[in-house]
Amino acid sequence: MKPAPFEYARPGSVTEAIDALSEGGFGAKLLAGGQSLIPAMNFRLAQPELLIDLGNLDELRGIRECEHGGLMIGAMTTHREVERSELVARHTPLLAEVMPWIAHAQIRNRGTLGGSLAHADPAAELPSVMQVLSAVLHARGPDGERTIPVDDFYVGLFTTDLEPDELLTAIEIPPIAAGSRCAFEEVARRHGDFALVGVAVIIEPDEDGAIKGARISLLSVGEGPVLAERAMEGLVGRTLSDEAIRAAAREAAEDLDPPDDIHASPEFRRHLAEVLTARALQRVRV
Amino acid sequence: MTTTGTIGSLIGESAPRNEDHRLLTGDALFVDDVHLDGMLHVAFVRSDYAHGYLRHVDLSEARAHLGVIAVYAADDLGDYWAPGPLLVPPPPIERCEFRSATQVPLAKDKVRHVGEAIVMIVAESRYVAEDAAALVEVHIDPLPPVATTEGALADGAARIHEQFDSNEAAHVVQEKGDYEAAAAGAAHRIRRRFKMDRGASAPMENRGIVANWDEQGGELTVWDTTQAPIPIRNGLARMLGLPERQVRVIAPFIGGGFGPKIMMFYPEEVLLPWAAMQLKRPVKWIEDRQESFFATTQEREQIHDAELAVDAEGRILGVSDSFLCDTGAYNPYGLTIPINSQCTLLGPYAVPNYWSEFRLVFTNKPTVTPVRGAGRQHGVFVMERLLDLAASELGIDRAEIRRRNYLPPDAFPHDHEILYQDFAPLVYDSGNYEPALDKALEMIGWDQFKSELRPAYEAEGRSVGIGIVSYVEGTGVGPYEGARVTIQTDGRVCVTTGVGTQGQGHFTSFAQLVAGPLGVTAADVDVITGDTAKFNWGTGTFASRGAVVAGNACHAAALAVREKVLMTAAAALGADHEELEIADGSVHVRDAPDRAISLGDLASLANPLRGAVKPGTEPGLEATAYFGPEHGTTASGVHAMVLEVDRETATLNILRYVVVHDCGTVINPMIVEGQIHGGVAHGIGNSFYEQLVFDEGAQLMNASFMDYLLPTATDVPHIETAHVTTPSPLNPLGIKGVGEAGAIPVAALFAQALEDALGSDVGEILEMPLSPNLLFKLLHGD
Amino acid sequence: MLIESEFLFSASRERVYEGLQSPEILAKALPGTERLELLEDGRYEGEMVVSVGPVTAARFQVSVELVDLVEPESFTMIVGGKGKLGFVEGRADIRLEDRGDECLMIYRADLGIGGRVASVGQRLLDSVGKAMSQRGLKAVNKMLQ
Amino acid sequence: MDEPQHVNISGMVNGSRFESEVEPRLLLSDFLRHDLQLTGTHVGCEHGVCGACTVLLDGLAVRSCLMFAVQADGRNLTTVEGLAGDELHPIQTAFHEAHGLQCGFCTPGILMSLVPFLRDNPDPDEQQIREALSANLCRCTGYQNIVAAVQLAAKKMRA
Repeated sequence: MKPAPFEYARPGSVTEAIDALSEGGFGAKLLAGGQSLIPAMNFRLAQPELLIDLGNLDELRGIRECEHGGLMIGAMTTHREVERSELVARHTPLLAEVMPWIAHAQIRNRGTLGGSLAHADPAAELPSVMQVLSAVLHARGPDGERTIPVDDFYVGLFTTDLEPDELLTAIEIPPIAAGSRCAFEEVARRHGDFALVGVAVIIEPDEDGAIKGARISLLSVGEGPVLAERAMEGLVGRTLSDEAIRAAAREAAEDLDPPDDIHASPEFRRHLAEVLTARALQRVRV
Repeated sequence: MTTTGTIGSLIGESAPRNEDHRLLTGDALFVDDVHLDGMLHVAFVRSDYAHGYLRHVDLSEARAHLGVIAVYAADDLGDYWAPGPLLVPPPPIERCEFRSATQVPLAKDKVRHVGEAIVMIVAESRYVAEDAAALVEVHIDPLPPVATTEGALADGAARIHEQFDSNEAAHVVQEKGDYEAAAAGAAHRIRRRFKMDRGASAPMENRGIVANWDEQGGELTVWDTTQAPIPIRNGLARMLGLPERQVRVIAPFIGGGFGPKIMMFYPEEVLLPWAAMQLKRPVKWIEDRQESFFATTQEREQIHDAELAVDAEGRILGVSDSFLCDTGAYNPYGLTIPINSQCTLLGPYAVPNYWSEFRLVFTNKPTVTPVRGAGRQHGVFVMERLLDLAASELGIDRAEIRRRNYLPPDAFPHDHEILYQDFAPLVYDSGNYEPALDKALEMIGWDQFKSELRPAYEAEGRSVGIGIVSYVEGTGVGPYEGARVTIQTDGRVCVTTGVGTQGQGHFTSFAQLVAGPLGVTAADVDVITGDTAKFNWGTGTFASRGAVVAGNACHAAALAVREKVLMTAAAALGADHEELEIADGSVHVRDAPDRAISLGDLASLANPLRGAVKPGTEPGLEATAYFGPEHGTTASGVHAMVLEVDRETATLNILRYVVVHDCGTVINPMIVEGQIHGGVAHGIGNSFYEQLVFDEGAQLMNASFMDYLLPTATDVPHIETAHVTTPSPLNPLGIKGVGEAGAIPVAALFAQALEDALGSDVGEILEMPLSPNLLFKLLHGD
Repeated sequence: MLIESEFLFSASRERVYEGLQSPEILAKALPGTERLELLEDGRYEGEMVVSVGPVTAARFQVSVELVDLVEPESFTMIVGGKGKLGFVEGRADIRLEDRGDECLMIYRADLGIGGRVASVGQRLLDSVGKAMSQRGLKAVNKMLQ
Repeated sequence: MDEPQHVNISGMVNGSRFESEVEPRLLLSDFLRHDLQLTGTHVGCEHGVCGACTVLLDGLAVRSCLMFAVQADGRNLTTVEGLAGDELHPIQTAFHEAHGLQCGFCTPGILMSLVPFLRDNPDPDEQQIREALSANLCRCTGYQNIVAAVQLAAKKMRA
């Protein structure tokens, strides 16, 4: 279990990184935290010809408040930094809540927010969290900067809207409407394992408790994070009665076509999706 | 041998371990830590196919690859290529048909399981060796694989070993009394089919071998992660045509064994020493985790069709069991596992009539050899489940039905009239089961759970269940072990023995056994194990036997040295043998502490450099002793558990776990409890987390720690332990084995507690391991 | 591994059927196929590179055979792929039905997968199988326009 | 095949400086064990699950099998060999006293995981300890005496 040979580059700037990426073409791969890539390389499932180590790009690190509110998090910010950020805890408690669910501390010490989001593992927690937070992803390529709303970012299994020569630079999390409530639920085989199913939920109730907006995203049930659109729409205008919660959970589960694996059948995943969606909605009930 | 004075003893003390310091600081030597100048590194090309004809391998590209020193396929081994030995021939059972097919160094004409080694590559680094492995072209014509135990005997199943007319490796019947006659008059006959699937031993350290050939000295040195260095040494000497004394096998610190590290000879064990001699350079192979899922032996797949006959009071009239046992692609271990299952099924119970028949079958899966428990858990699972079902049919309390069937304390020695895996009759040496049951019931709060807790949980809508099971474990089997005890001139004591250690604390428990009689502390005793240059005789560490067999040898050798000490001291102090006492590292005359001499000085006196000694005097304060029991000892125990199920998510939480255990005399309670904790954790793994999942192509679907789930600290509960002590009459110290005990009854307990938690609306649990996925099916139907 | 799914082509059944007999279009159905040639014996042989998420550049020698041809209703693909990371062997039963002037493909692929991809990639096999077949058929559909 | 690329790296390990020329693909775990001969760091799975290879990188616990040696360039590493001074570290002592190890293979990784854990959580409860330990696999102990050892170590370090 030793990785195959590769050429190694450690650019000193994002521009250099993008140049290397465009030159490397199909055989080039970006190394962020490496906590998903390196295992794949040790198994020799991944055999990039050129590995571009983003470890020196401090310009991609850090968490700051945006002038219009909301947060801007550098793509190379580690899970640990996010987990411990007082800013994150204040602005987006959901993001803080989900961090301990991601693998283990030793992995979170290396793993990066951008790496996880760009890797687009269907069982990863962060894509679903970003989806309910309506995050905006900032990417840079040879033709400069562009922003991608999260709903356009995930286009398939391990596939994002990023061009082969683009790299993710930052994640922008828009301000969350006052009074919004959020929750994250997950079932995994063991503490820190890939989720069998997980769900992230945000609801925005008005002053008398009726729901103005709801976002529900499920993970490990499809090709990427899955927005439960029918359930979300169904909740708008209603209060979170037991009945409303049951209906939303049922709709969320019905609309899934979950994958099969040795740990969970599609039926089991659909069942868990309903249970966890209901539990999450119970928790955000005012 | 008469001994005098009161013999001190450290037996029963939780002495902290002598081996810890090296392990805690990173100084302990493991096989992969061996670095030799000019050392080469080995990787293997392994089969992607479970079954097929090996037509052709193209090695040209690999051989041409920069940094590659040598590439070998089966044909390159010449006459050295030979199937491994049949390690355990079948015991002399009357009705026993047996066919042996053992593993080969490198696949020649056929591949018989995924991961079977086909080509060995030797290169300057493991990285390069793996690069070259990817350059080897292997051409295999696939054959239909035998992927299941039942499929092995199905009509038209492909024959894995074509010299045989079927995939049946053995057919064995053992019988006691007349089951059919007894069952005819039974009030209840409970018949079910039980299944247990495969698991991996998964020690944290994978296997590894370093071999070094000293051309000048004509000496071969092999560092091997084996549980049996001496038999490996003997076998290698034979295979390589070397004198045994010119082959040194060192099993240094071993990162866990759990059974498969006693398997011999693994292909790599045969090939590395040969390659070192061919190339005249040291070679190293360290199994990686992915390889370990194919190249290291596995266990546990069995299917039982069993029936229990009881009278109206739930007393056992007899048991009938017919089972299939999977041995994988080869069967070097003979019948050890199925005979363990067959014998352990009887448990602590009086079973007047027993019919037991099994078929061992070849499949296209990795070879099966014992893994912690070695078939015992299957027997316990079948018997305990049958008793649970009988209890519910009869409306008897689950603890009560066990109590009613226990062998009484005066029934020992108890002969079950069948043969055990050690070729000796299955005779229980001693036992006293009810006190253990009572203790466990009290600790788990059996009655209180039923009267108060259960209703309370139900009121909260929680699904919580309780379970209790009994088991016996045949341990401490022969043939023998030996030990040499030496007092050095610095007063320290040195013990050398043949059994290696994989974490069982031998450095400490053996030290305790020796320190007592010699009046020193365990910390004054250096134990040396696992090096054939240090001790020449022995078998290995397996079958929960180390403490029993080697432990008694250590103690006997210490007593012999004690006699020499007293004789030498008597002469030195001009005192009478009977007046002497040994304490605190010296010998003194009773009531005259100033008339004393240290053990170190006595050691010098016993090995004079000049002058005369009495004719016939043996030099030094040293003695060697051997111990071989007449047959195995019988440990026993009761486990109880309280388990909560989250019906919505099909996940579990173990709220309480209680173990009451009887392993005879306990040398070091701390170490014994540690062994039990580890065993229970392993059992929990085999009950809910660990399953090797093969598809219909006999392809393993979870050959990584991502998908093969070892229990973690959040999955294993706090385990409450207590001891009952029924010494064994079969050895002077009264010790029984403990290494595997923790793992044996867990699956049966798990099933019982789970059924209890889920209540009648869910089907019976007759299969292990479970998983949330299976639990979901159980709860919601397929 | 079993993949059962459907795909709606915006082309006639005849067009789809005959299209899938041609190496160029058949190649599209197998994403990552770099070349696919029709041999005399009616089999197709070529090379494909599978690249999904962590698995990059998994190169397979592929062979495809179309049997039980019932024009323009159904046929069976016998597929084989072999590479450093393992192998794929199996069959895909394909049925074509008219849906107005469009064509619905109902397919059921039963694939045996071996080697490293199977033993460490199991979590993703099902998703990858589904995704690749749909991706391939989309590409075919585009070709047929 | 032409000569593979090599990269010069340097940094600190257990308080002393290292300089080396490595192939980019060399895993940090192999670099420590075989190039620097710091064999106390063990390798159990090489895919980041078992935790046996855990070391400290600038004071944080990381899987050394999920890093390339080149990524440690200019960084400060601590392995189990660097844990004890003249005397054993209190965590090591606690493991000895509480029988927190059996075969000892997983132990160095567990010790290195615990150093930052106890630094950040001087008085952890059992659940916190078990969750922290769930990042390291142990086949021998059933974790019970490891949990006890952590509680003992925390007590020693608070005193």
